[in-house]
Amino acid sequence: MAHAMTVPESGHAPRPRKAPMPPVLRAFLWAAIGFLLLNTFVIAVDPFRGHPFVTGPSVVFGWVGAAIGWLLGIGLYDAVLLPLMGFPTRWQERQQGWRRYWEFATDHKVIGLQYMMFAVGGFLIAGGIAMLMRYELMTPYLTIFHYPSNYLTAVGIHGTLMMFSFATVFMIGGLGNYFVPLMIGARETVLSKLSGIGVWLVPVGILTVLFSPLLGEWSTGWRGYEPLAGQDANGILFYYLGVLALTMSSLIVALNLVATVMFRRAPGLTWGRLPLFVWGQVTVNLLMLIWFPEIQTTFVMALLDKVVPLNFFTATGSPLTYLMLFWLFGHPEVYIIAVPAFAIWNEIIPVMAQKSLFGRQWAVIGLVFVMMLSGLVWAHHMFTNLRNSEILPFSFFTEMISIPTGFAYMSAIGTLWKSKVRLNTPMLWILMSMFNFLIGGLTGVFLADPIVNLQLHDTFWVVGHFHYTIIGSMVFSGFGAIYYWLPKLSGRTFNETWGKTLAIITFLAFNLTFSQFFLLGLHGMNRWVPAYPAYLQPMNFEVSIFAFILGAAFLGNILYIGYCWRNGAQAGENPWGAKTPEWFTSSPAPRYNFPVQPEIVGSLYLYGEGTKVPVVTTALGELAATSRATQDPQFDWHDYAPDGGGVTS
Amino acid sequence: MSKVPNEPPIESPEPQQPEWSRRQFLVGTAAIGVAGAVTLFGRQSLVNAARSVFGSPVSSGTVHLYAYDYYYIPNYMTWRVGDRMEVIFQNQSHTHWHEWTMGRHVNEAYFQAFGNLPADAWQEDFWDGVPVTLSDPYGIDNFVPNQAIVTYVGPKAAYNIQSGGDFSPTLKPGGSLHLSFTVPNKPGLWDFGCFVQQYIHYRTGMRGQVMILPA
Amino acid sequence: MTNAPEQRRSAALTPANYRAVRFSMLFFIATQIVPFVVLFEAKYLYDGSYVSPQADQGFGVAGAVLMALSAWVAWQALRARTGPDARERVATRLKVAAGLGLLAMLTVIYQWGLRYASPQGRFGEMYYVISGADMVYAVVGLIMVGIAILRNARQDMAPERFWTAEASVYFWVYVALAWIASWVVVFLL
Amino acid sequence: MGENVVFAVLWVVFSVLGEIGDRVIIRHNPMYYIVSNQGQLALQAFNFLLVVLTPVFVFVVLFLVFTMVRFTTKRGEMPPANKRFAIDNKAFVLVWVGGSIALNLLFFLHPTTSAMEQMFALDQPAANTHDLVVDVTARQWQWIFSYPQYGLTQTLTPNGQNLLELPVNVPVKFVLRSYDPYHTYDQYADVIHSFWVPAFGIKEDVIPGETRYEYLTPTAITSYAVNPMVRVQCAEVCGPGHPWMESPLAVVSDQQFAQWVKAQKALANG
Repeated sequence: MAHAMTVPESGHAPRPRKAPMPPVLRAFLWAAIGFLLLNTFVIAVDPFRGHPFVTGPSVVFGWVGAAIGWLLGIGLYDAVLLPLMGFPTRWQERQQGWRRYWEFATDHKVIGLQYMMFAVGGFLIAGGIAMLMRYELMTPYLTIFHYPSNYLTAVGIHGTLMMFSFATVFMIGGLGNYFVPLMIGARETVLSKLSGIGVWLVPVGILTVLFSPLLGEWSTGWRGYEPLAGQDANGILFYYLGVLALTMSSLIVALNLVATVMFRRAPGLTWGRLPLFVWGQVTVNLLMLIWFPEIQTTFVMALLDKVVPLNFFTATGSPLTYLMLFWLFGHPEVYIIAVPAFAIWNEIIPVMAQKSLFGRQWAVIGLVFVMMLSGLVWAHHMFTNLRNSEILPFSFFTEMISIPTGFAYMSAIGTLWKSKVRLNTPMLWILMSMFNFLIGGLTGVFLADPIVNLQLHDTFWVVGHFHYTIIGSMVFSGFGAIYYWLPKLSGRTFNETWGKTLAIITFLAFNLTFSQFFLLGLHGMNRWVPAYPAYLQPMNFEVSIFAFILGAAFLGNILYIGYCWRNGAQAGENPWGAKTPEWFTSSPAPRYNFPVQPEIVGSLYLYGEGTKVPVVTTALGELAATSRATQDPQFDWHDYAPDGGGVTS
Repeated sequence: MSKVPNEPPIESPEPQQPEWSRRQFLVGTAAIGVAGAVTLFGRQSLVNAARSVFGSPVSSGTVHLYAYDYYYIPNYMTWRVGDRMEVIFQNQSHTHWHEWTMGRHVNEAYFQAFGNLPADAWQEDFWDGVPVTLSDPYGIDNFVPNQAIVTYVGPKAAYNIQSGGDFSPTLKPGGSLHLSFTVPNKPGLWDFGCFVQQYIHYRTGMRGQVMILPA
Repeated sequence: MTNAPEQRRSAALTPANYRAVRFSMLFFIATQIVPFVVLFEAKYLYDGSYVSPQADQGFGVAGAVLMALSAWVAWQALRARTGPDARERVATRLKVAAGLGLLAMLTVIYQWGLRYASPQGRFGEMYYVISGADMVYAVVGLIMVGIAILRNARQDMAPERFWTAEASVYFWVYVALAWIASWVVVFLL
Repeated sequence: MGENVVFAVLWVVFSVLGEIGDRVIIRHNPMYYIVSNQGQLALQAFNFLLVVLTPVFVFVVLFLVFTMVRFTTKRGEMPPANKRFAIDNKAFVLVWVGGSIALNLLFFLHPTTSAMEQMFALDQPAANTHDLVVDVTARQWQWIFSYPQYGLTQTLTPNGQNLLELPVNVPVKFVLRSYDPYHTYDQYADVIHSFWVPAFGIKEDVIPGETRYEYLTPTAITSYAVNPMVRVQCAEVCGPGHPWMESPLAVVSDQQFAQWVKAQKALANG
């Protein structure tokens, strides 16, 4: 926050005691200690002699020790464990200053920003790796990667970080944590401490995956296909462990947000009035709560396959079972990423058009049915290895899932029709997102058709398809959302000319890059190859050029947003004229979000003649009879500040 | 702000306890970042730098060379011209054939998919004109003498001699072979590698280097 | 306890918050059914309903019965939350439950030590993985119960401070149920 | 009413233009080069989807452009707030929901089910009695082809590379397995590969411990030299050697095939 960047000068005051270590450094130190303790213990009890100091089993336990040490060091010990066991603690939550983003926090807004910060870090790392991959693919033989295993490891780290530390984290951990409580008029989340701990699992996961090559190259990509993973070096262990940390973090977000939406909605915010973005978050949170434990179990089984070793998914076990279990999670994962984006479209469009949202119930039904169907389509990733008899049902559900997905378009089109919409930067990003996801969806129809899939599977057509769906939906909508909420996040706004220019450059570079992936795929370019037949080189070369532009464009947007965050023009309290509750408090919102508990008295998506302001924040001086405090004898503001605001009863 | 009943208490002022240091935070994280980057990308450079500064121990006499899927142990050796060597070459793989070739310069541009694959990969074969004695053959798949001056200990048939390509003993899984020779006067850095399966082993990193020091 | 300054004591919970965190805990526990569903499915997939003749039924029964008893005792701790000497009664029950749980875990460790089943066999690998999952959850549950015991020793029994104990009991009961289900799947079916 | 009519007219115009474009694309073969009966099925399905999806694509894209052109305020202006807005339009919702259901059901019936039925029919044992059988063994990292009907265990180029050669217009049954044939004690020790000839328009994963079949008929005399899509390539990542897990392929006339079989036999017998 720009206004809170002051660093207290404490030179004049006598220091009562030595300044503590920065929590992040303490976390690193404790992580190192935890690793050494458990690693050494395992090495000491390991009956096999003559092994190196770090072995597969020892590194797994050492990692667990490091993760626990990291969390304890960052604040779990002071802030949670001591009070939990009834011991006194010196920990007190920091209320302002940049330091609170670098330590344990319980404010959902701080946590949300921490999630966004780490997610953007993951995005930049994984994006940088994508640039290296594109550089490699400019030539049909190996250049900057000396061996294919290096390239494949890069592909794996790129995919894993993008999926687990960015795509699922930014929208849900970041925007979800920040805005869901604000949008439901809540003053705090339910599991604020747990949530504050969970966010620090994201750097654990990112660093684990990033440093996996230290244990050896792994060649499976982000899917960890067996039995190949069983052959890989121990680097694959850090893939499993990193994903465990990242999914655990997302699981905590999901649990926290679901409980918050269940119990912390403002008076009057019925399920029928719940903002669309919150609907999107709740549906994907439920998906996460079902499928993340499933993939975690699968990864633990794969890990045991590797370190014990056992035989679940090895060539003598059942490799197909791993594929099934992976995609059983893997397809819902795609919707976990995309559904919040659909919700964002219909969140922003009515605001920018100042026109009532068309077919709100259909938009919600679409989100919910996508969620329900997403668990029934997984095997369309496996048409090339399923038994023939199993193909058609999965093809059926895969084709059917496009129907509820289309409802997001229907609502958006109905709203925009004959509107007078402000075509500003957020709106432009949303329209671009709709275009890109349309291409992603339509190319998916080809893939859903088994006979076509048998040709296109594992080619660059698929790569193009999922980059269109994921970047097209999640990244473009994410930029739209950030530009839309920038005044809320920072109190500042951006310059339309710059915003639109960057959006258009990104859009063009993105489309010029990934549309050619379809042609490459049709022309016989297969995946996971740093070396390929020479006839594919010209197009690959050209794609790489556009990819570099795209990378620069993403970087430019991020830098520009960072610039505006600190130096942009002051924005009004509700610059877009929105009706959702997050705009009915100061920007950025204070610690408990709203000075008084707001009440919702009308639909959040109706505009035009005869509609009223749906959010009532009773003026401080006139706590009138409308206030719930006077009507409900049980009412207690503690309900909205779960840790009692520091007061015990 | 005035206090009202329905209002959380005003935040207590920031505690008067010492702040953690910003400089410590920045320097510490930067140092960790640098250390991380070096461990990720700089290990080979560190090893090379250490070798160029301190040199590496000269092997002579009996040396073991193990072939695994798909790497050698050791993958770096230092020899001295004129030393008598006995290299015991063993294939430790359970599933794959491996060979040992040594020379200089492979054109990596060949290594696109469906690239042009010459049978004779090294532009310069280390063993050209080098007298070498082969003994204790076990599990030899084939042997190509190329231009080397070879003495066979035991029945020549055991080596299943073929022609074409570089000097290359190819071992079946579990096979082994002793090569005895005097290091020829070919100082400098030489590469070795396994070209089995259309060079895929070499292309995936089954290679190493020998530094030959002048006498 | 009174030696700690008021505002540094752990948070108290209002009734509404109590409902919210209870919902969260139960929901979390519900999600933790998923891992066992995956493991039981894997068991069915890999070796159907086969039970190795070497698997010792006695230890299986002993572990399951001990865990059932432990869960029952733990549940009684919830009921003992009110009334005079509630604090002692809760503490005793939690300690007994933890002790029984430890005993059950010891039966499994003893079984592992005897190596009835080879981890290379189909039955063996599922046996070790499922009992290992039980053990991991039991260790987490024991840590939670241990924290509840510690906290109970240091703080009064006001209802709004009881959540830690209640949460640990919920989780412990889930651990016991998962344990018994695993016993049914591994030893009986 | 004006906007509706303009939009409808534009939609029809651009859809027609799109369809014309589709005809051009289809004439030039969107899959570049397909020389098998299986691939023809895929190509037909692809073309059908292309033709049917074009109006859908045009509808949404045209709408987005239309929005940007017709439905926007001037820069810096707020939208007018004095209107009442429809939040529901039963006809539109009905057409949209019904249309998307109908479209997807259509796709499921044709080409999904119809093409799969044709493929299953090609796979029937009765339809494949006297065809050519090629045992394909996927191993890290090579394709090994054997022709049990001709007693050929491993067919090679003079360079020692594995080679797949097929007679034109003869149905082929590929028997796909993944293991290391040189280590029969370890039958399953390999990983998942995917047998893909881009020009045949079909790929099938090869899974350790399982046997998969693929049936097709090559329809033209061709080879890698004619078109680089005529090649055997592993399509599923299978370790560091994956990019080079490849093999040349030639489709030849019956006579040439017979000669080739003879030559291979001679080669195998030394």
